[in-house]
Amino acid sequence: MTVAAARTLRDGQVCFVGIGLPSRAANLARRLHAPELVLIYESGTIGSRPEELPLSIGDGILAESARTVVSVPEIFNYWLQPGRIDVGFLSGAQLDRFGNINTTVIGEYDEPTVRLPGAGGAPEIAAHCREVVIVMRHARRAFVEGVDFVTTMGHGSGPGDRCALGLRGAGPTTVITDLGLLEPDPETAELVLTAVHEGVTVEQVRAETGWELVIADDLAVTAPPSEEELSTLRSMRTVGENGP
Amino acid sequence: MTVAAARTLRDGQVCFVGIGLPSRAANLARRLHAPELVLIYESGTIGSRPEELPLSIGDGILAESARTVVSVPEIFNYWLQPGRIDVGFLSGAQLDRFGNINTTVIGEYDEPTVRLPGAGGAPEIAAHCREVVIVMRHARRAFVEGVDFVTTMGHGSGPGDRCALGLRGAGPTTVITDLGLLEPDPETAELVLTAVHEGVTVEQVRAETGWELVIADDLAVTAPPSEEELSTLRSMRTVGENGP
Amino acid sequence: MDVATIMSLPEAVAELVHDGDAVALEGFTHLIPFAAGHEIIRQERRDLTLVRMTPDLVYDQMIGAGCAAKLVFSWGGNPGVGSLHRMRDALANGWPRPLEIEEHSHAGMANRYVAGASGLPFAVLRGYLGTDLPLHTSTVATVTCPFTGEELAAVAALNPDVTIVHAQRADRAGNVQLWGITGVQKEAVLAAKRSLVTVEEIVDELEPTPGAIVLPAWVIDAVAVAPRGAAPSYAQGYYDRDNAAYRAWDAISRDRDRFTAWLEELKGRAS
Amino acid sequence: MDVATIMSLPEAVAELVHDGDAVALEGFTHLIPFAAGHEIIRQERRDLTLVRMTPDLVYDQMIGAGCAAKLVFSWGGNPGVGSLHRMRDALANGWPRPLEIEEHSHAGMANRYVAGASGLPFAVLRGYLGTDLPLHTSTVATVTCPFTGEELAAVAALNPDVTIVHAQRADRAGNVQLWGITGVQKEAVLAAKRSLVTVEEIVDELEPTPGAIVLPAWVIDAVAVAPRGAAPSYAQGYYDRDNAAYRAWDAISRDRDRFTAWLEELKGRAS
Repeated sequence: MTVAAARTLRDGQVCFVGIGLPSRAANLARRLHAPELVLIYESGTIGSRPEELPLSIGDGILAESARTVVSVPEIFNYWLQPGRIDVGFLSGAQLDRFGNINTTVIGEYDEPTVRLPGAGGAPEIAAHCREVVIVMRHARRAFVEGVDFVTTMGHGSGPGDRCALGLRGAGPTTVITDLGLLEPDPETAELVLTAVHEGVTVEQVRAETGWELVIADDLAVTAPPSEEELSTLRSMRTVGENGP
Repeated sequence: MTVAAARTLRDGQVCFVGIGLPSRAANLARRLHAPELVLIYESGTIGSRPEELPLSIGDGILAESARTVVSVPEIFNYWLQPGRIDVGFLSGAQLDRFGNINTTVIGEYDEPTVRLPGAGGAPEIAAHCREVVIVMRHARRAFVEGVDFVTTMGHGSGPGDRCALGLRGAGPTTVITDLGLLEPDPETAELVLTAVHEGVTVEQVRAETGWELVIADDLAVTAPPSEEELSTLRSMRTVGENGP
Repeated sequence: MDVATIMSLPEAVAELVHDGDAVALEGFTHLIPFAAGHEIIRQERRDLTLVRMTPDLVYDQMIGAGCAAKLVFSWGGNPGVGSLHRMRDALANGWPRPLEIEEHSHAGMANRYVAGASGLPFAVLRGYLGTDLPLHTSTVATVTCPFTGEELAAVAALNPDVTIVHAQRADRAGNVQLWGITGVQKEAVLAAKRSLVTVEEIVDELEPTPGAIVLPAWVIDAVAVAPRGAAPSYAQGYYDRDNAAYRAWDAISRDRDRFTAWLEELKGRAS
Repeated sequence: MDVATIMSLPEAVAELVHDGDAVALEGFTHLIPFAAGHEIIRQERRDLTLVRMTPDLVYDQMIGAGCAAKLVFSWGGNPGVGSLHRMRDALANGWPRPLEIEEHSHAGMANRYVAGASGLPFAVLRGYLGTDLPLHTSTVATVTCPFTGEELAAVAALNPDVTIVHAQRADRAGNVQLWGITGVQKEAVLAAKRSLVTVEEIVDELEPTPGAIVLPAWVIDAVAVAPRGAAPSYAQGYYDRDNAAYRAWDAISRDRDRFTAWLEELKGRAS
């Protein structure tokens, strides 16, 4: 999954990185095919090149290895908001068929079953980046028909919703999971299974997806991780041990 | 005039300094009775302690001797606008009986007799500082019944005007000229002659004032410059020769 | 101009932090003012509105200790580890007391501090579009651009009663210098009615340092020396983040008894 | 991401500055991009809207050379010396061509750049109250706070077609570093559709420097080496302000013939 996510990033892109899986994948891409990938973290670090993976989005290693560090208001107002970032790289607790993300609550807002961390930078990352890539483990309780709370809007309730709200970025263009890849259908904006990882069956993916999953006609199989990808991934150490 | 202006500043005050006479007077005060005077220039320098006088509000000597330098938007938004500055120190081309300042045009805006530099930082300095001190040479063409253009509002058209607009600072509290001191009457907000410099007559001041000047009942005579004041003033060198 | 007074941390908290205050402890992963938070726990402040973009362990601890009536925030978790269990327990079970929340996005919270620091009642941003957040907070609204007619989000200014931040150092006059990830600290201090800065050390002269910001003594009420005052978060140039402590907190905070034992131990220690 | 291309100043001006553009040359008394302004004069750009908080000698020269149709500004003078005589001549007598003006306060202009850099159509400030300025510009209006009902000033965003600034140095990848009084340069560059940075020198590595800001290569279109490119203004760490040249300009600019001779001489010199 991390390798597949890393592959979505192209060299020279500017990437606004959420913590956890996205940070791991973005840093893998930078070590492989995208050495000029510009990593921006919401703590204000621009152009970070950490030698070890950070545990939080504000680790010292991000500041020390950055091209420049700016304030938190500046990173959101001057760098994210005007639409200068190519890719926003996010994760979530729940994702629905239109790519909307929930990181706020499972259940009712006022009496939740599970209280999640909340929005952080995600709503505006998804609004303003030219495109959004989502990395999440594929599980039925996470891939739901409709999210309990829209923390971060993907394609809303279907095509045209982003446009109607004046959101300028394209929204989620790829969802990478441990089972395969989902991409929004250009007509319906609904997430469709476009590729599975080697050895994964469509039935497995369907079983872990909470909506009637549409399968692309030309369903692909992702290339297995290369030797180089795997060895680079294994060589990446997190500051501390219990990495993102 | 410079000495009298310097005397209005108290030690430990925070002073937003306009260029020219105000800068000269503020730097004199800092060398005399107010060593802890904090000088802020609109170029973004906070706590400048220049050894020589700057020619412009953005001379290198202001940055190099400053406690910190911030951006121009920051100096206006974070430092001036919230009302944290004690004294705004301004000058002008025209001043009227209510302390309104004109630095824009003499004559009509669209076809002026004289085009002046414009507003700069003055409108917001006068709006937000706790009080405003004005230093100007006393001349009939400058001290007018009504200014041709309100670049910077003093007391508007009389008492209550600042309050009605929501301006939180007290506005002009002292006008220092080469002839004496004017202060707003607490009742009428009109500038009244409260002191003359040694050897200056009320008639002289009236002759150089374009409105029916009210003279304070307890008209004072300012103390003449002391030896120390004069020698310090003479010792202040401007970067270059043709100082502000 | 009132310049910062250098005093002890217990004195500073006693003087500046009152029951019922809106208190912001800021520091974005870096320079989190833990020592000050612990002193507030020791002095048993109550009914605080705790304001912070990223309630971290320090707010989990203060909530668990019963200091807070309300939390204003945008991301509440143990970064890289998991949840804040004391916060969850307060929300779900009202233990040790009920906790009200006011929830924003980071962009919204950052701009609320910017408005507060700028003496404005609100800030404008492109935010919250299509999300459910505005349904649950009254401090998000809309404004219309008078030039283009476009509708944008507005957020209400934040002006805490007191803001507390931690910095690397101060000089003897109380001027403060911090560098590295400086987050929203300048805005949080300038937005506050009162402010306290804890520092690693007091030095004769603040050497200019790349990336450093300076807060002049005349915008700060008190400076208190608190060496390692940001631990287990970090202070760039002084000490690293104690990631093990962040992970260990998960187990302590999951269990009320273990937390209570931790709390008693904290209260027994002097500041 | 398109990163900055390092090219010659004549190439950069030819490629980035077009007749009719809104052009901002920024630099608040420090780092004023004179060399770039002179190259625009040499390439005889016409009908420009010149945007700048403090039209200094550089705009007096460009206006006198006939480059400008309009000036957007907040303080137009020769600092510490007097008036801008070419600007006055254009306004009063339409020489060498009429000049339209749009006039603001510094706070207003600074916030217009902030809005432009932030991708917002307007900015909010407490400004212009009681002044005659709003009577003469359509880019000042009011907005009402949705939380308090208070009325505040709004200014329209500035998004120049091209912004040009001068900096101390760039690295070979086109990342730019400047320090000292940094004015409104970051905002002006980020607000612009295109941008050009002239630099004193290109270095292998941008050494971190106290007070420095960095503009990454991917927000800049072109970097051009222009040693002493800010003279007669100054570049901190490189050379001082040439106050004599500022004073000398007063006499040159007062007289059309002397100015014309100056202009011919400038055009004869290569960039």
